[in-house]
Amino acid sequence: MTKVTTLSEAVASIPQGAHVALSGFATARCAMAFAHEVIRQDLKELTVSQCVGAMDADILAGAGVLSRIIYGGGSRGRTGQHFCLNRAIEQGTIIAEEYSSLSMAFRYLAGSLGLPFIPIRSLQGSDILKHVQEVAPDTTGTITDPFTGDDWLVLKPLSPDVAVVQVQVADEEGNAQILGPRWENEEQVKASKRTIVITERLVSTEMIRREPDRTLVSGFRVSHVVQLPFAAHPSSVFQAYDFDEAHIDLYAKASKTAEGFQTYLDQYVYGVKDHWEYLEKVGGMQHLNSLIADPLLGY
Amino acid sequence: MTKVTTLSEAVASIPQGAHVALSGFATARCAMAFAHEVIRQDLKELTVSQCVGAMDADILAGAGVLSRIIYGGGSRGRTGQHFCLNRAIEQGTIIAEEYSSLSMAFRYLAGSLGLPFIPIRSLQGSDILKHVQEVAPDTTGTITDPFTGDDWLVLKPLSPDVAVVQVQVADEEGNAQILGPRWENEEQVKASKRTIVITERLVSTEMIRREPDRTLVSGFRVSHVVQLPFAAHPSSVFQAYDFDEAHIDLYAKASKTAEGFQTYLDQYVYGVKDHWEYLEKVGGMQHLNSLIADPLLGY
Amino acid sequence: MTVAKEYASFELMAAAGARELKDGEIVAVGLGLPVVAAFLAKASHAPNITILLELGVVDPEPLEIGVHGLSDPRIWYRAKIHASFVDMLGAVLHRGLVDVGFLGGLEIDAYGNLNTTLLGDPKGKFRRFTGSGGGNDIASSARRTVMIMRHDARKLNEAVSFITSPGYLRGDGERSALGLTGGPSRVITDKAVLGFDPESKRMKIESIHPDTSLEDVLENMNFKPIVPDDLPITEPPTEEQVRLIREEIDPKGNYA
Amino acid sequence: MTVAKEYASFELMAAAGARELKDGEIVAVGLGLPVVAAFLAKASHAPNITILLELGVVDPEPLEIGVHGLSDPRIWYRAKIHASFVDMLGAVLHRGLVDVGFLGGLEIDAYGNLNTTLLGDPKGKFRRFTGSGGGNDIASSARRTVMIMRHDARKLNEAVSFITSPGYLRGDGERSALGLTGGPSRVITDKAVLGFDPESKRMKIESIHPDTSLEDVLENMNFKPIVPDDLPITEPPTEEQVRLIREEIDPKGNYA
Repeated sequence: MTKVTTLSEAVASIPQGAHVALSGFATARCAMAFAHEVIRQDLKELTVSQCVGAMDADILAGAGVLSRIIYGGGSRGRTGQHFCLNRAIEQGTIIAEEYSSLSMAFRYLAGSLGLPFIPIRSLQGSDILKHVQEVAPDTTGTITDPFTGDDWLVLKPLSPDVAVVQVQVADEEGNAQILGPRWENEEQVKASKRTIVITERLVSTEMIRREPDRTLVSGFRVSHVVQLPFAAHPSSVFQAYDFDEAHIDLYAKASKTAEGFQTYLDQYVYGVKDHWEYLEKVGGMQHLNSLIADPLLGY
Repeated sequence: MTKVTTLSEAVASIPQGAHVALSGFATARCAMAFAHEVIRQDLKELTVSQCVGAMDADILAGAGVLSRIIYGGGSRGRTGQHFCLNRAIEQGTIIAEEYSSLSMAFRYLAGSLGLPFIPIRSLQGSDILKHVQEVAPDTTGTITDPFTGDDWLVLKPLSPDVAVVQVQVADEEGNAQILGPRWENEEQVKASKRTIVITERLVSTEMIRREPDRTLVSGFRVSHVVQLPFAAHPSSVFQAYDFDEAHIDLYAKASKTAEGFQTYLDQYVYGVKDHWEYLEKVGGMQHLNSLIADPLLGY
Repeated sequence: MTVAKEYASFELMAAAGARELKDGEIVAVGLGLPVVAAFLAKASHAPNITILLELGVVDPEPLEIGVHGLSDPRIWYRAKIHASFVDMLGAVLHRGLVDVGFLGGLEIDAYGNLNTTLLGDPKGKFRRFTGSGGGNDIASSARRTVMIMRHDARKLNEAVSFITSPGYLRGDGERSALGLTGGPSRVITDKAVLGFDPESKRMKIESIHPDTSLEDVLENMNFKPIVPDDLPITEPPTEEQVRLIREEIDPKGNYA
Repeated sequence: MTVAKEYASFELMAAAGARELKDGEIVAVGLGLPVVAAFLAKASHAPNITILLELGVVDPEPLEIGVHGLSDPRIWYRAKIHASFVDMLGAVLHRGLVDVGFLGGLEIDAYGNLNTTLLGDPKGKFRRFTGSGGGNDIASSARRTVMIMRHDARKLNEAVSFITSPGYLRGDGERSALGLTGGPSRVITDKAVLGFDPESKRMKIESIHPDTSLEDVLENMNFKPIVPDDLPITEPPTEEQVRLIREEIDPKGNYA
C-alpha cells in the first residue's frame, strides 16, 4: 500500500494550528524542504517541537508560521544563534515552552510508550522550571515516590499531531532507516499521531527486510512518504551530504535582521515554485555534487 | 583496556546471592555455557530475572542455584513447559515473582533510565498483581496522575547486579552487537550494575566503529568479555547457529522428572570440565557444523 | 470461494480466527494457533494487516512457522522490523495502537478472563503452566482480544482458577472501572465461535461449527453461555485457505 | 613533560580542563571548548575516558572538530556508538553513570549556577541565547560539573539573571534538598581556575594563570570569591598538549 506522494500533498495534509515535531538538530537533518513548502502554503499558528532548536524551526519562526515552540533551547553551533526564533520570542510573537534536551526526550518517550507521566531529575531548582510553570502550567507536576517517599518532578507526555522526519532511506510503506546518531527522532515518531517521512532515497520493501534491525520508523505510523534529494539543504544528512557552509553563512547573516530574513525568504522560498527550483537557485547539480558525502567519513 | 577473560573467571566474579539478569528467551540466545559454569562453581541463592523464562533459567532452577526468579512467565514453546522451574515453584524451593513481559521490560527500562517508578496499564484486575503483592510487596504501588486525576499502577525499577548477555559480536572492551530481535536485552544491560558479555565472535574495536549504530552494549557497562563458540547451545543464536532440536528434546524429556534432570546434569554439566568438553559431548565439530546458520535465513 | 471438502478442526479454527481480522489492522499475535490464523488472514483477505510478535518482530514472511513458538528464528524471517519488547508491547501496544490481540488460552471463564498460569490437578494441588508472557499486556491494552482454545469442560469454567489476562473480570463495568478499555471480543474453540453480550459482558454463542450440535457445545462447558435464538453454523474454511495453511503457512505440519 | 614556550589562552584553558578528567571516567561534553579539552585528556593522560555527546555519540575519533558544534558530522567520525538522547542523557546520565559534565557558559554566579538563556542588554531588556540543550540535564545529574568560560565581570555575577543549569543554587544545602547530588567542581576561565568551598559552596580561587594577577582576576568578577592564602599559578600546557591541539584535535584552528 504505497504512501508515496508529493511534498505539496504531504504538507496540505497538515491543518492550521497543528503540532508538528521536526527532526532537525541544529544544522543536521533539518526538514528544510518541508519547512519551505509549509511557508509557501501559508500555514499558520503551528506549534513546533524538537529537543534542540534547528534550522527548520528557525525558518518557520521567521516566516511567522509558528505560535509556539516546545523545545530544549539550542543554536546553530559556532555559526550563531537561531536569530529568527530568538527575535520572535523576545518580541512575544511566539511562546517558547522551553525545557532541556532530556526533558523533551522524556516527554516524547512517555508519549511513545503511552505513559501518563514520566519522572525526571532535571529542571529542579532552575528558572527553566519556573518559566515552564508560567507558560505551560499543565505540563509539570510533583509526585511522591511510593517506594522511597521522595518527591519527584513529573512531566506530561508529548503527543504531536504529526512528526516530520528527514531520513536517508525509506520504502513506499514508510518503513525508514536513520543513519548516524538519531537524537530524539525515534521517540518523536513513536509519540506522534502520524508521521510524514521525507527521504533521500526510496527503496523497495525487500531492502527493508534485509536489515530489519535498522528500521526505526514503522510503516504503520506513516501517512505520507516523500522522496526528494537534498531535502535538508543547507543542513547535513549523514552518509548523504554535508551541510552547505557557505549557504548557512548566508542564512546566518540574512537572518540577523527581520529585513534581511525577508529578503532571504523572497529569494529562496517565495521566489521558487518548489524544491527543484530551490536546488537550482542554491547552485544546481554542480554545486550540490560537491556536498555529497564520502562514504567512509559520512560527510 | 581489554576485558577478555575466561568463562570461569567471569563466573567467579559473581557473589553468592547475586541478582543476575539472563539474556535468553525460551530457546533463543540462552546463556547456557554460563549457566553450566555457574552450576559447576556451585553458586547458590541467586536471583535470576528475564522477561520470558528461558532454558538458561530452567537449568539453574533445576540445579538448585536459584532462590528467586523474577520474570513474566514463559515456556519452551511447543516443546513444553520449563519443567525444572515449574517444579521448583510448585515445591516452594524457589520464589516466583511473576509479572508479564511488558511489566518486566518496563521495570528494566525504568532501571536503565534512572526512573524511580514507571506507570503501566498491565496487571490490573489480574491475579498476577495479587500474587506479586504477596511475594514482593515493595515492587508495586499506586499513584494519582497529576494531569488527569486517574489512578495508575506503578512498578519499581529493576537494577540487577549483573546482566549476562549472549551476543553475536563484541570487541575486547565489551562493545557488543545483538543481531535479530533483541527482546529486553538492551534494557537489561542498561539497568544492571555491570554486564558480562558472552560472545560468539570477538572483533576489533575498528569493526565496532564501522557500524556504531549497531552497538547495543557499551563497553563502559561491561566487566568481562568471554568469547566462546556455541555458548548458547542447545538454544539458537540468530545468524550464528540454529537450535539443536534433538538435544532440546533430550533435555525436555530428561527434565520432566527430578531424577531424569539429575542424570542430564551429571552427564552434560558435572561430567564435563568446561564448555569445550561439553561441545565434544553433544556431538563435537561434526554435529555442531550442521547447526551453523544460513546467512540468508539467519538460522 | 469454494468451501473446502475436507479440513482439520484446527484449520477451521484458524479460518474462523482469520475472519476476525480486518484489513489494515495491527495485530499482536501470541504463540500457537493465533500465528497460523494471522498469517492466513494476511495471505487472503487482509494483506495490509501488521503482524507483531512481542519479542520484537514485525511482519515476517516465514518459509515455515517452526516449532519453538516466537523464539524460533524461522518465524522472524524476512521481517520488516527486528526490535524489542519495549518497542512492541510498549511503543505499539501500551501506546494504544494494537487493534487486535490474538491469544491462545489454557482456561477461560464466562467473562473472558484467561488463565495460563495455574490449573488444579486431580490431587487437589495446582500445576503451573506458562504464566503470562505478553498475554496479560495484550489483554489489558489491545482494542479487542480474540482467543483460540480447546472446547473442553475443564477449561471453560464459570470462573478461572487464576486470572492471568483480564477479560471483563466479573462483568458490570469492573474492567473499565480499572481504566482498561477494549476487552475480549471472540473465543474460537473447536466446537463454536463465542462472543460477549454487550451489556452483561457474559459469553454468548455466535455460531457452532459444522458436525457439532448445540448440545455438544453446552455439555462441554462448565458454565451456561447466552444462547441466541438464531444460531448460525460457522463458515468452514475455503479450499484456498486450506491450501494456504498446508502448503504455505505450515508446510511441515507443525500445527497439524 | 616540557612546558610549552608559547601558547594561546584557550590552549591553557583546554589543558586546565583536561586536567580535571581522570582516566576511566565517563564524561558528558557540551559544545565549544569542553570538546577540545576532553579530546586533549583522551589523547594524553586519560586514554580510557568515555566521551559522550548528548545527541547520541560515544567516543568518536574525529579527524577535525568541525564548526557546527555537536551537530557537525565531523565530530561523529569513528564513534563506537551512534544512538540517541534517551540513550545518552537517559540511560547513562540520568541513570547516574556520568562522572563529569563538561559545560561552557554564558554567565555564572558565586554558587556555580549557570545561565545560557537570557542576558540583560544595555537598554534594560533581555537578549535570548541558546537555552539549556543538555546543559541543565548534565548539571542536574552528573557526579560533578566542570565549566569553561570567559573571565569577564559582566559574566561573573553574584547571582545570574536566569538559572539555566543549577549549581549550588543559593548554597546552604539548597541543591541537595532538591534531591540533586553532584554539583559544580571547577570553573576554568581565561584568568583563573576556580573551585567551590566545601561548606559554603561559594566560589573560591584555586589558581591564577601565568601572566595575570589576583587583582586582575578579582577586578573582572562582579562578586568576591573566596581567596585562599596560598595561591598557586595554574600549570601551563605542555609542548605536547599544544602540539596535540594544533595538529591533531583542531588542525583547522576552528577554536583558535
